[in-house]
Amino acid sequence: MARLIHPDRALSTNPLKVSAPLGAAMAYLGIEGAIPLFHGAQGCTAFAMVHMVRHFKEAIPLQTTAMNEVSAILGGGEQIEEAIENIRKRAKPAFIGIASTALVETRGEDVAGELREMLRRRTDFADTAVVYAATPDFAGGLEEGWARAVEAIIDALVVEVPRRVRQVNLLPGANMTAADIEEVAGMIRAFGLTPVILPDLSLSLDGHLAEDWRGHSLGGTRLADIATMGGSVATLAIGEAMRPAADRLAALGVPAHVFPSLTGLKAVDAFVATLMRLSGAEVPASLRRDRARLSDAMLDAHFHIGGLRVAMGLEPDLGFALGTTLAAMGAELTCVTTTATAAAERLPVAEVAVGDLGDLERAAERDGCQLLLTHAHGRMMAERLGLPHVRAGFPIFDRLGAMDACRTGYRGTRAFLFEVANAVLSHPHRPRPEDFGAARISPEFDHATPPPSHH
Amino acid sequence: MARLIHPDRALSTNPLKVSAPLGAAMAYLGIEGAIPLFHGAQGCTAFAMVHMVRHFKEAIPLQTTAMNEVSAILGGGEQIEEAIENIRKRAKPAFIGIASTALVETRGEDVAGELREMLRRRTDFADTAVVYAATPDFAGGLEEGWARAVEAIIDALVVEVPRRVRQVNLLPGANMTAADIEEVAGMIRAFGLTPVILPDLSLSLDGHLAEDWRGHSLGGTRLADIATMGGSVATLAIGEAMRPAADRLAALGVPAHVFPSLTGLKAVDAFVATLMRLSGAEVPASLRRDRARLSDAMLDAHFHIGGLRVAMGLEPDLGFALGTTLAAMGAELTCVTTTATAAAERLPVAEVAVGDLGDLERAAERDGCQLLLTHAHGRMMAERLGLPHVRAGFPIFDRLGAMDACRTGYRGTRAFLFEVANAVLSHPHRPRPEDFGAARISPEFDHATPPPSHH
Amino acid sequence: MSEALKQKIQDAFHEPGCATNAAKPEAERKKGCAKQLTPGAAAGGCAFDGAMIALQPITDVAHLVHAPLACWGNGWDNRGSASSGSELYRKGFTTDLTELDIVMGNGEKKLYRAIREVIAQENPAAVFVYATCVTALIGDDIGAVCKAATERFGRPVIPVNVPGYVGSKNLGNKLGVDALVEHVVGTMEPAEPGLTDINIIGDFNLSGELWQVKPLLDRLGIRILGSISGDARYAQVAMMHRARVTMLVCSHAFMAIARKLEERHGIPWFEGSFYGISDTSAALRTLCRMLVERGAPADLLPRCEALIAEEEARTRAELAPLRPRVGGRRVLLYTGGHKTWSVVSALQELGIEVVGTSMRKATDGDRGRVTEIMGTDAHMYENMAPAEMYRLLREARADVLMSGGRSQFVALKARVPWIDVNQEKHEPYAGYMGMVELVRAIDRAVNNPMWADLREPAPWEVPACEAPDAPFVLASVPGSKADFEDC
Amino acid sequence: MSEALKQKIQDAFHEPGCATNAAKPEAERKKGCAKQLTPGAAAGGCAFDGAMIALQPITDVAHLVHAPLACWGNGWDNRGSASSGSELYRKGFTTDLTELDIVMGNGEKKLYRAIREVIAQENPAAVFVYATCVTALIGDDIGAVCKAATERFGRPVIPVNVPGYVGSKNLGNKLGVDALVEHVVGTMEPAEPGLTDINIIGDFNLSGELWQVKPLLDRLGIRILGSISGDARYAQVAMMHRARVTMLVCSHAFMAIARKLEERHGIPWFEGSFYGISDTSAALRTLCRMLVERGAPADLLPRCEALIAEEEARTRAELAPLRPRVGGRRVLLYTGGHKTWSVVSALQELGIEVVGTSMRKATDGDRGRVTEIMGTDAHMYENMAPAEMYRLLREARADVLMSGGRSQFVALKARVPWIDVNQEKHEPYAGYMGMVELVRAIDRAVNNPMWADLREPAPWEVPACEAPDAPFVLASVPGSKADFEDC
Repeated sequence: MARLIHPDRALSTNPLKVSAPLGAAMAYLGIEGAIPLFHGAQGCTAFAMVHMVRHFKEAIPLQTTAMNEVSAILGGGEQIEEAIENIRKRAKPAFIGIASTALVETRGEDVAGELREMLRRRTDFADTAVVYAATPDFAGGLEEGWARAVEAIIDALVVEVPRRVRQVNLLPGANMTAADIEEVAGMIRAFGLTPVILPDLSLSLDGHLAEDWRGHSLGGTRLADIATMGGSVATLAIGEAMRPAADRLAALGVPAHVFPSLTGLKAVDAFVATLMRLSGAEVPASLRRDRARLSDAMLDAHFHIGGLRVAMGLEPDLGFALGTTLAAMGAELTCVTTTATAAAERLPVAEVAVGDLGDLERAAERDGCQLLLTHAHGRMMAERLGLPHVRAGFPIFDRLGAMDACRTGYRGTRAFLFEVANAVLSHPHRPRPEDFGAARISPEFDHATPPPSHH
Repeated sequence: MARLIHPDRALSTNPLKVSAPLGAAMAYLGIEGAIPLFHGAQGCTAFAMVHMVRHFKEAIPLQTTAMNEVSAILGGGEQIEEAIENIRKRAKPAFIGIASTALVETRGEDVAGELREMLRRRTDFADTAVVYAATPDFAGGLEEGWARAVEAIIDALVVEVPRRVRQVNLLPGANMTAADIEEVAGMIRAFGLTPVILPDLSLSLDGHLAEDWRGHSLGGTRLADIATMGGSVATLAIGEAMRPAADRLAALGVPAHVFPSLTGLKAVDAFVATLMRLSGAEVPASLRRDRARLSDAMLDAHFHIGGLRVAMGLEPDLGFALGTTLAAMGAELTCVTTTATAAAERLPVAEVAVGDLGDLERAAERDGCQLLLTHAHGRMMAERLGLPHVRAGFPIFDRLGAMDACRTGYRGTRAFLFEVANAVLSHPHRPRPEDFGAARISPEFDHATPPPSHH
Repeated sequence: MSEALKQKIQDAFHEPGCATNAAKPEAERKKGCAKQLTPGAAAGGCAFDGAMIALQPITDVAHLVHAPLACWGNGWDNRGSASSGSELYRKGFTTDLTELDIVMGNGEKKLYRAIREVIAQENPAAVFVYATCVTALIGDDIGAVCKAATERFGRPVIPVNVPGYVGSKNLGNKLGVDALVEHVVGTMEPAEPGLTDINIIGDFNLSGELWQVKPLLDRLGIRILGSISGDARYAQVAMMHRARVTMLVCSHAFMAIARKLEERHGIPWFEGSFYGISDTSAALRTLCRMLVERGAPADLLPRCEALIAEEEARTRAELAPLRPRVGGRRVLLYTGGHKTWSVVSALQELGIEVVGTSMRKATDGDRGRVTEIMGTDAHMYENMAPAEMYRLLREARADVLMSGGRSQFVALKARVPWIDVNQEKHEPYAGYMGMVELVRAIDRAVNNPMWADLREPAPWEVPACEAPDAPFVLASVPGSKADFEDC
Repeated sequence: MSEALKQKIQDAFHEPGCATNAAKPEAERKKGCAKQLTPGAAAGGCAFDGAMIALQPITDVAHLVHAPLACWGNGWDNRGSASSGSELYRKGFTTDLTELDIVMGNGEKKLYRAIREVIAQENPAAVFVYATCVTALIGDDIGAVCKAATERFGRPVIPVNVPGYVGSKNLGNKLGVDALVEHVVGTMEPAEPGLTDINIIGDFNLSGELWQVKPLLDRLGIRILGSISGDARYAQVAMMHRARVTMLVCSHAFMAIARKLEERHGIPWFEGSFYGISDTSAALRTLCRMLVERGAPADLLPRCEALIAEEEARTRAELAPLRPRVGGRRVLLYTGGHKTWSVVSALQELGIEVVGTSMRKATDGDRGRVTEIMGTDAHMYENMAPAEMYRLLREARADVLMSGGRSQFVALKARVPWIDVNQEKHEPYAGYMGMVELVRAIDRAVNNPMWADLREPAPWEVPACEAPDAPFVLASVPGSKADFEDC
């Protein structure tokens, strides 16, 4: 149980947190035919869009209600209606997901109520599902915004249906990549179960070249499948942040299983045990082999990770997944996270600062950390401190393939351990006499003959 | 068509090549229950074993006939017999693969003949398959030694059998990792075909923790399966070096398909086209998606790889696979390879030196190369020239997970392109005024106020 | 919104010298430059974004954003302005207002503390404080806080009042620069002002573009004294009033400051560009002429001509071998302002065909230049919807798209080469040497063998029938506003 | 094999001072140290390997291997001897003989050319030429080639004749050192020989171990003049004959050179170790005593005692907090020679239980020390077959294995911590500070939470019944020769 520290300062230096609306937009993008819509000033959308484009290396269809000086004062209901109208006209989306911003939440409008009323009136909007999540920037970060969006989708679109044999709901956390989701879905399918994945970035933001140009998300969870989630035999939610969403499905009669992490031997074991119980099926041979390979990887990697002092700056659920994995290998963590959640309190360390990269940089220097685990913004800090930097979380804008990094399941854990060990190995320590306080050898002994002229 | 250059020098600086017997031993280790046996002085075995242990991070059951001053002069037939006897006693292997070394080949013994005679005599050895390949260190490298061993296995163990519907032979090249083999086998299976993989390191040297200790390989191709290879509907050989082995199976009536590479869009397309023809099956949706993702990865990666000057030091087949892939993305190669083979002549470059890392270092400096692509021994050169270093081939002793690197198929190509692009990105160029010949800004403008004392 | 801010916004848009405004019909001109944003069809940054773009390149300043997290948490560390000195401008500082801060009305107090902390922590030359939507909405008086902090901490603390909802990036540019005029310019004096000291305003030194030009100035003995550009120090802003000439690089947003420097301090100014061979030469000529007019030694002119002759000759020699590799290629240009024609002429000189050039943010003068250079106005177009652009490119009616980052994926997804010629680009294309780099980039892009592979069908696809190309007339393409906002 | 080489091998093994040999019964002793290798059950390096291990740490020499590729292609760049100067020794040089070279009899000519090329290319202090199996078999006279090259190129070119088939690593150590005695020692003179100059022979400076000790020598004013150790320069080999005392670190293979230095130059020598607290102190004491006996100032002795007292106290203080973390742990030690007991005593001092220590390469004296330290001989064993060791460890009869790299995977695969205490290790454990590092390594290894996770059953496994531990008596384990050859 970690003690959460709130640094006593007014200044935030080098933000670690990513805003909640962005998290909501990302979740919405995991729905097929979606366009996320920020209810705020157009800058909120522009910053978030650039942020996502740099991470995903994809065009991101994100729109804005474009609040102006008038609507900022008088309210933005009309802006939403006009936005939906324009979006429908231009891109024919099946789904519009609205996320509010600090601007409208500070005003305290009843956007949800206005929206309901408007949708009742605008029957011509009926063939586009519209969902609204309240995600003020001043509360929570990426993981919370993502979770609020998923809850909003469930509230709006999941209905009671008859039981569907062998169907399970999978609610991936905000920081799961396309590769993570594929890995988990593969494990579920290997037990003969059929997952409905909400949301599913592994189909929409996995980086694929399509045959045409659309103004909305290309792939993702189908609305028809979302409607059936109330009939699933279980919900598997990944990350504490997804617990409220799982609870909503539980209210519809679907038992909730929340896995705080799917990284690390014990965490995956727990997941597999659940799949065994849910399916009653034999454990596939490939999974047994994957576990044997992870076990071996732990042996090889522990020489490099045991005792390693890691500076970790991640959102709570991702931090919990990767942090517990490293701690279980004997690493010593110095942690900063973004929000004071249950996952943050369970980080395997005495003290966790809820802060920014500035806090992490000071702490890493204090603790003599040897490796940095955070998103791409940490690169300047890594350079200043001379640390190897393993990139995790959002954003990762200075590398390609952020969505291809699998750190989930037995295989993903193996890859992650190798990744960390290799980052250590990529900064080899070359011993010098000075390191031990030894004087240099007399230059008298050095070879000084000029090179031969003949040959 | 590349011109092969043989540098005019007597001195080899920083060897690039790995010896042929080691390649043979590695191939033998892909057979279940195997112990490879070097016919030579015990040092040959010790060096090769340490080399493999450092790469695979596994215990390597490699044995030696331990030639001594007497047998070096008089011949080592008895040494082999004694070695087999001792190995059988201690480890009960199903298979012993013998590879000769320079020492015995320089003597010019008829080892194969002696061995045949001895095995006829020693009927008590009958339950261990014994195979012999001539692999003098002074001819060929890792790929050739591997190929000779596979040929020897086919010669000794494949028999004529009835056609086996939907079974294909897969002959992976020496430089394919466990992940590569899994990827290719997965593609074959996706078309409803059943591969017999010879040899199969993906089962024996994939790094897994077993439940007990054996003195021989843990996993690999089963001898019973090898016996059926004559009944397959086709042989898929990966790399030019595997052509003779494929031809031997062709002599048994199995049509040979030799793929010089399985890396790069066009190379994988050709392989998929063959699988389509062989199977008559629909192309699986996952493969279509993988191709769309590779296409997108090419778009993202070409900004970093287009025009990139790459110094490549690899064995011919691996060099062909990775070199053609990079050249197809607009990279400019500076190539050194180990042996003068058909694949070496087809490298996408005007001139290829058959040489060592010393040659590559000089050429890379001359050509202003920006990235190094070679095995782990290149690390000192990379450091001297300040280049990012992508490790490929054997050995990779300073990183973990060498067998997990997949550079094969659509997915492996995507990963490889990202790996190269990310290596470039990990050495960001920071522009300075001096780079452009600009004078520094006057220090007069610099902020020099001392930090405030109060706060 | 306070009345003061409203007035400031009005003023910002009543920019008599503004070329964009001048290019508009009389009726529209009265509305100022403020573009009405369309909900659900808007793109581009807000006023805060614009102010930050303009001011963040000042390197030794702590840029402190008074806002909840998103404004700067999603925005910091995303531009490539290079510095040869302090790296302070790359750090992200914000008050990260929480719900509690807002409910309790703690905004101003927290800001004051944050200013104190950032001065103690970073010892900046100055602190620029940016107010955004929420802090404006809750009525924080950042002007008062900055004033108090300046007095208390003995360090300039400059308020930049730019809530996002007041308008676009362009407006923010203007408001940001206004803050400098109001609070910074004229507050420091150079040790030895010279007759060849100049101001450069509005070049962001992306990937070092300013340094591609600086050697030319160095050789002519011209010193960049004042600067609101990349690699600028705070002192260079404070000393602008002592320069002899101001060069305004490619940005109408900065016109106000140039004009005020002229009005208040008699410094003449001109708009110029270092993009392309002819523009670079023209800018150098104008600079020297204006400096001589203000008293610099007359030999500056012949020295300038000699330099231009030498550099142009060398550049053309370097370009010669590249010509056959790029000649005949068809470029679709999607940029704005003066680049619409300056790049066209540079490309035509290389035998590259420009199949279209967008006329966004272009003046009548710009239009005239394009018509003159291309011999027709058939290749001019306004905005283009992504789907349209995709279709054009997919049908291979252009060999390469040159544009800003927003249309990047339209080209790539259409399997067509793309070259970044706007703010996010990673290579410097300024001055003579930059032109050579640009042509190399075009060569690398269009001649990459990857395109042929990508355009071939998958093994499971029947090759598509190839229809003959329809003639490419851009005028027939319906435009759509606000799909991109690149410049 | 030439008669000369045969004689050299015989001589190498008739080492009167060799402790291993002295420990053997009379009958065996006559055979010398040459171990008969068993085909199919052998392990370990050949003579060439041994020579390279001994000589490669000399940093400014070009080590040129005259052989087909495998000898050095598979062997170069695999050791961790650290250098504070030249990196030349890390480069791999070989003549890479091809089939054609062998058939055409071009070996000697190619070697001569290669020597010329390596001198021109690298400007080495000297070239060491190693002959191996094939070049010996085809009869290349490397002695003659080296002689001619030395004369022609004016650079020492030293022949090291070590075909792999003549025997083991140990023999190669000896042959390598013999080459130094024959060709190098005594060929250069120090500028100012001093009364506290010493030779150190046989420490490989792995990960900087020699530098963990050197500060102690520095403080006592003792200079390492001569060296066949890690970080040695060629000149330090050539000047060995001027040292006052030779310390031989943990290697019987190097005894010949120590003895010859004594015979020819009157330099007394002793065997010592810097491994463990007591050994380190003992080595320092002996060094100082012997130096004083040879004329060094007498105050060296009290200064040495003061240093030892200070260092031991500090080390014990540093170890104190680690004791509870490692105390009571059961170590299986699988090493050789003096480490069999010096490590035991060091570990026991920390409350660590040594459940077994191998007696390979141990003398009667070593055995006596073990019995004395442990109070019984029940914990001594010879070799152990991997399968046996695996079984023991899997049954958790020891908490950690300390050994060399070859048995690494036996421990790991048995889910038991392993600590490298031999040549391939990545951390330096020498001297006082090294002892603290070692205990930290033990702490890190045994207390890693990973082990508990790894030993738990998979979700699909019924937990195995836990049988009560049988008492662990090593004597009952059948030994098997030649499974490992670690030292």
